[in-house]
Amino acid sequence: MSPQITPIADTEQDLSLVERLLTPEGRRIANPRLDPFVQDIDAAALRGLLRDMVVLRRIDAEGVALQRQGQLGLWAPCQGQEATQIGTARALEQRDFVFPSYRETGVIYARGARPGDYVRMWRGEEGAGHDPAALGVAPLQIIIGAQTLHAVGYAMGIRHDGADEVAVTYFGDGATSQGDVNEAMVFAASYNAPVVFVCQNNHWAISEPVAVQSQFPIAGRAPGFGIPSMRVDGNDVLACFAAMRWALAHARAGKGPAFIEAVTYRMGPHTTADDPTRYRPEGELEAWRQRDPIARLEKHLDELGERSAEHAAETQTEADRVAREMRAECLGMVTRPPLAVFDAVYAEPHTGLERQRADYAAYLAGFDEEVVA
Amino acid sequence: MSPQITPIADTEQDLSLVERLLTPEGRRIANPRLDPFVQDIDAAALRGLLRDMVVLRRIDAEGVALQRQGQLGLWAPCQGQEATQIGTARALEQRDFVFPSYRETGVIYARGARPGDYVRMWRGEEGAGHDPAALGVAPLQIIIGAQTLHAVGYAMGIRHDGADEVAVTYFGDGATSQGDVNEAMVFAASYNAPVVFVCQNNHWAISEPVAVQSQFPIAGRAPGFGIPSMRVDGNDVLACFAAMRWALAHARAGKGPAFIEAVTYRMGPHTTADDPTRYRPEGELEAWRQRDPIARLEKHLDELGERSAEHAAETQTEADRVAREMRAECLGMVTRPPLAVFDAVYAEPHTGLERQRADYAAYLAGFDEEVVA
Amino acid sequence: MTELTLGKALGAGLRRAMRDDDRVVLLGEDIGRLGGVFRITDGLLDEFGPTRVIDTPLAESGIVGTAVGLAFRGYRPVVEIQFDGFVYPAFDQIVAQVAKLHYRTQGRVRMPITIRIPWAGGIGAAEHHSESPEAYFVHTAGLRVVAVSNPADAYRALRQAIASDDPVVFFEPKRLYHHKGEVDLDAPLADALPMGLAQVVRPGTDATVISYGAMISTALQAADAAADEGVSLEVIDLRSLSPVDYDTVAASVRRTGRVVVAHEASREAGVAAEVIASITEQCFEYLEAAPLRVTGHDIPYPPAKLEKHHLPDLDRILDAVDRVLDRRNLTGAEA
Amino acid sequence: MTELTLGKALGAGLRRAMRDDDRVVLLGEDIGRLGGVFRITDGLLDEFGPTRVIDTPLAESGIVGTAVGLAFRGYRPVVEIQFDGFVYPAFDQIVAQVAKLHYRTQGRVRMPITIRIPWAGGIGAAEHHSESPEAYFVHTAGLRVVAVSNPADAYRALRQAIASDDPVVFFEPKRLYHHKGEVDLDAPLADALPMGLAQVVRPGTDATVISYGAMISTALQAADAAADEGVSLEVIDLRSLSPVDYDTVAASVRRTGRVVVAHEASREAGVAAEVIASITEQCFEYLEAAPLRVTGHDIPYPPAKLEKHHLPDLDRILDAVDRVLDRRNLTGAEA
Ligand SMILES: Cc1ncc(C[n+]2csc(CCOP(=O)(O)OP(=O)(O)O)c2C)c(N)n1
Ligand SMILES: Cc1ncc(C[n+]2csc(CCOP(=O)(O)OP(=O)(O)O)c2C)c(N)n1
Ligand SMILES: [Mg+2]
Ligand SMILES: [Mg+2]
Repeated sequence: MSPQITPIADTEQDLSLVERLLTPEGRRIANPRLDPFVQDIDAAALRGLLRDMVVLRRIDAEGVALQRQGQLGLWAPCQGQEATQIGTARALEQRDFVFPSYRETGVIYARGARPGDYVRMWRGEEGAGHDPAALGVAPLQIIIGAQTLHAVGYAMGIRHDGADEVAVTYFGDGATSQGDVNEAMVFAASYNAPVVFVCQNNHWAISEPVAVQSQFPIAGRAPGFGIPSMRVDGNDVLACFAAMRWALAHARAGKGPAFIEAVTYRMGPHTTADDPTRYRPEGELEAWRQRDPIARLEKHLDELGERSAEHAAETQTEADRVAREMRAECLGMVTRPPLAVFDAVYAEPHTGLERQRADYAAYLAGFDEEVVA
Repeated sequence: MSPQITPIADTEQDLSLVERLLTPEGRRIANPRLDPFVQDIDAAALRGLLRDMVVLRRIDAEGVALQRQGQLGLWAPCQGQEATQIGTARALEQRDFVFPSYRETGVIYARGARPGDYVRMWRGEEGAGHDPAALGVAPLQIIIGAQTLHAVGYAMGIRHDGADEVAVTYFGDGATSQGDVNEAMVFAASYNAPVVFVCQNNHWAISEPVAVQSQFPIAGRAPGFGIPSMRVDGNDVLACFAAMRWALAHARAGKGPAFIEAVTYRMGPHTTADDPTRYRPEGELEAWRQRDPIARLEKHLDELGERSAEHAAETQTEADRVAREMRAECLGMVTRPPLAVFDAVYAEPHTGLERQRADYAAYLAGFDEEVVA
Repeated sequence: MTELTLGKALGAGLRRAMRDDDRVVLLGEDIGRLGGVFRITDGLLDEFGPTRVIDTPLAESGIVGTAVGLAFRGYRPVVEIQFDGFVYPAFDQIVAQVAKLHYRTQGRVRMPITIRIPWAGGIGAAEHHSESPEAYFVHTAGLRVVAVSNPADAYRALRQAIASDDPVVFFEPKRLYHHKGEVDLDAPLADALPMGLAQVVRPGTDATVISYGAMISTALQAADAAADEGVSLEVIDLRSLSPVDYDTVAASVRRTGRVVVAHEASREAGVAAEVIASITEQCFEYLEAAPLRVTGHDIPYPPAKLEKHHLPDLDRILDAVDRVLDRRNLTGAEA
Repeated sequence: MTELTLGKALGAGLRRAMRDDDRVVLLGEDIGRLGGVFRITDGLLDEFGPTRVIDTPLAESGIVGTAVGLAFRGYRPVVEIQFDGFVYPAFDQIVAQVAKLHYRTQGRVRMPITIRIPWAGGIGAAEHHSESPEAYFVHTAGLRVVAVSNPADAYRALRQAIASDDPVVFFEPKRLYHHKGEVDLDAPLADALPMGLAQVVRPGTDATVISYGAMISTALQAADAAADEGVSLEVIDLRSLSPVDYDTVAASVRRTGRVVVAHEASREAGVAAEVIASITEQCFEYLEAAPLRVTGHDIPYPPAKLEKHHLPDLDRILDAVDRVLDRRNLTGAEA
């Protein structure tokens, strides 16, 4: 009765136990599970993915820079996770809806975020950086794992509506320990909900290596709930794209939830407030630099003879443009007036809060009078 | 990467997908996983298990009767689950510690409960029916799944102490949906804690069939967390005993947690407040009567020619004695005085509560004065 | 007018809301086939089917969390928590998500979720089946909190809660599920009193007794008893605990100058503390005596055989009334 | 005496408690190698090893639930919740288990668990990182609640909390982690003031300002500013929120007759409501004006750029002081 389980011996072996289409050297290999999903991906499409990843890395670097310069309170870098985020998010249809955690800069980029959307929340101007309806993405979620249940509920709604949509949720390796993530799998399986779970196993939850959460492949968790899963090389953008298409097709076909564990690596700190030198084993970052997802796709395009200087230049221009606009939007943001703290607590009038708002307005007005007097 | 999963098609098939030592007809069959653990079980030991189950059923019936007669507020019958509870609990060592839910009458019986222990809580006299230290059993737990984490923490303590003990936790099929139960598996696996999870899959969580929680064998859940598991026929007391010895041996050997799903059936209502005719499919109870765990062991002993009228009579006497004492203890219970509501909220003095106690004492004293006056 | 129990009135309210708006869906443990352990949803599965009356897995965080997702999708989920003491596993989803998503998104995402909680004690139940957790939710900005005390209100307020674009934690006094009252099933919601208003359920002149839920019956009995002794008590049913209708409350207090606030929940930082602090702020110079609290003690809910020594009853309310009417004893507690 | 930051004082308190009693174990996210995101447990893994300084999986209910099991086994677990806003997933284990097991077993099982919570706002943080959830725990019978405001108290009270046989929810004002003060590291615990006592941190005669945590600094600044205008404020640091030391509080109120209670947490059914309701009960005839609250608004914690309009500051405290000192404006809120 007990499913076969493959323990992770070390990160090297860990990395070989994944579905993959591009080797770290950029060579295309066959994979019977994934190949069917990338038949239509030509060189132009690959270049598109490369552009996305490069632009994303630039956005991420700009976020870090803005934080260092005191323009943002915090930033959660996704450097190293570009293939996972771009690969999976580019496989989505516009009508799908995403429930992310806080590190999914690449996902909101792929969903059409405008420059200010990246920074509005981290700067402390708003609770949500973007308009959920505009991007088809729920607000970034900070409570670990909470969003996975939202995705499942949304997917239950899709099913009730008889719609051809999928809900997708992103979360980290650490999140898999939370009750909510496990309950999400229970509900998703029970209701056969069209939801895709994307676990970005970036090997760390702040200072804790993934082994604190699980000494077994996270992808092995889902089948116990009745959810098919796939463990994919998260630094192989093509494999991530294919895996996501597999999962989406499964969900869209009415077969219920699917689970993807993308094995990747956070190359930067947890957030700009973190100091990974306190916990990262020596050499680990260096080893992962060798597996850089952007370099891998570049090598592959080189091998195909499909990487052009022109495309690189265009990409660079685009990256610079986005970064520039992002910075300009950030610096130009105007903080809402004091009484805005009372806005939108409720959708309908609340007498208690109205009284407090009036009292506070009167209090503030007192200062103006003082100044005037 | 995806473990093999066996869907449950229906309860008949469900029942064949279990480890077993005694067929429903009472025939002993070979089972390579379980056989090694019952080498020492002779006819006398089997008769002991039979006696336990018969006495337990009597205790359970007495509980129902006392509730019907208004002596208890509620009772949660375990009829049908005798083999699971007796089989697993009789495999424990005295030094082991159990974290039960609310239906484990058989477990506290096997751990040496005194007659009043069965009813003290259900009568509403005390928060806990028994002394945890005396039985090596935590208080019955009503919050579904909460106790599983307690067992894991206790097992972490065992490990820190270097002790040769095991923590055991019992919970239902419904409980497997709770975040806590899943978190318990995460912690147990991470710390390699000597804890045994015993899921009594009695097919129902109040009115919800197990399929609402999981359409896949619950035993398949644990391996995804890195915990070996076994799905056992919960109406086969010998198999339950053997499975528990397997799990305990695994934990005691320092190999960490183990998980048992015992497939059984709740023959009575969820509690005395429940009306199962509202949800139980016709014929289901009757089908399970054919699989009665007590009848099965009787048949087996018959086959061995080891069931004596004398033993039956002794057992009956014992059952009647326990039931009589239980009833007498119950009827003889004296409710604590009013001010006892303030007792033991804290271990150390709390000025706020002391003031309330004094105020309430003064208030009560006022009535005495009135009466006197 | 139809005579209904409070439980049946709630069921009728749910049925009506579901007929009126097909985005209303129910989620909870045992609410389908069984009709809920209190039978509030009895018959709704038959009428609306399993996609609108959803028996959920046994996981409260999962129930509320998926309700959030349904709300994102435009549904109006009504969640049943089986008993008061089982709401805590959902606390994070309620406090950090349900209560905050509207604010987080500045109104772009609405959370019209109703969380029904069979509530409070006095029914001889086992542990965790008699809790009064309302103060936790009153203290949580972003939620509305309602507590009903009779069938007519139950029918009206439940429909209002479901129709509200804000999340509402809706407390149903278990002890009164079988109490009967007249309900106008056809009264248009538009004509009803707003959900946030308190009600003077008995006018009086000597002191104001403020309460809610099942304790309203107790307060009314106390008022009867007091009347026999020539004391006229005004009884206010708060009905909404967030917001509290301080206009109604303060108007009464300014007339009587004497206040008792009663509830089953424990005292420290409870709803009575809130009401008294606000009354004191708003009506200080009208107060003739210190407002007093009659509440459960600051103890975990005791075993059933002892609950009567925890729950405020007629006598404890009258004792407090005596004290607010007699300045001499006012600060007896300070001794 | 040693000069330490509040953060270092807490670390020293933990180290001392772990040296004194080897049943003290720490659990939390990132508390080992990293020393916690605030570095409070820095160095403890090296000294005590991974069986006593336990980096846990990312699951707060799991952390508190396993701490309960460790307590069953005779350990004294000290749990770190990484930020105030992450305590809610553990709410059920705290409220239904930690708080109730001693009562449930009539003292046969003790829960000497300390739950440390880096706490409150004013640090420009992201959502869920600036919460003030103390009222939830104050309202929960069976828990003790402590909030510290300076390094000496932090060192003392943390050791007392760990030594207590009761569960203690221990609030650490993040905003003050880097504030320095003198700490006597060798002071025997036996000589220390009991954990439940409040402290008059500044004597005064005209009005009493009651607060706790980081707001004590603000209150003291307000007292300085008031002194410049000839107003003498008494400032009381509650230090213990459950129980509240009403002897100290009431003694002050009887002298000044005027009270302001200040905290960051939102207002409805908050700690200030409790304190004001109790003061009013206990000291009614000494009150010269309605006690006033200066609190966070009843809103979810706002985005960082707006937090200064949520957090009570010097001016808001002084404004309230003005109002309690001037009877004319007392009931302005009723308009
Ligand atoms: C409920 C909750 N507990 C704790 C935290 C603090 N915290 C923020 S991120 C993080 C680690 C998350 O790790 P993982 O899930 O692997 O995601 P990653 O950061 O690696 O993307 C922790 C512990 C939180 N945000 N929410
Ligand atoms: C947290 C929580 N939610 C809900 C309940 C109400 N409840 C009591 S028993 C039960 C069903 C439990 O089913 P299962 O786990 O299968 O155990 P069984 O009763 O079958 O032994 C429910 C929903 C509870 N006690 N605790
Ligand atoms: Mg991670
Ligand atoms: Mg069951």
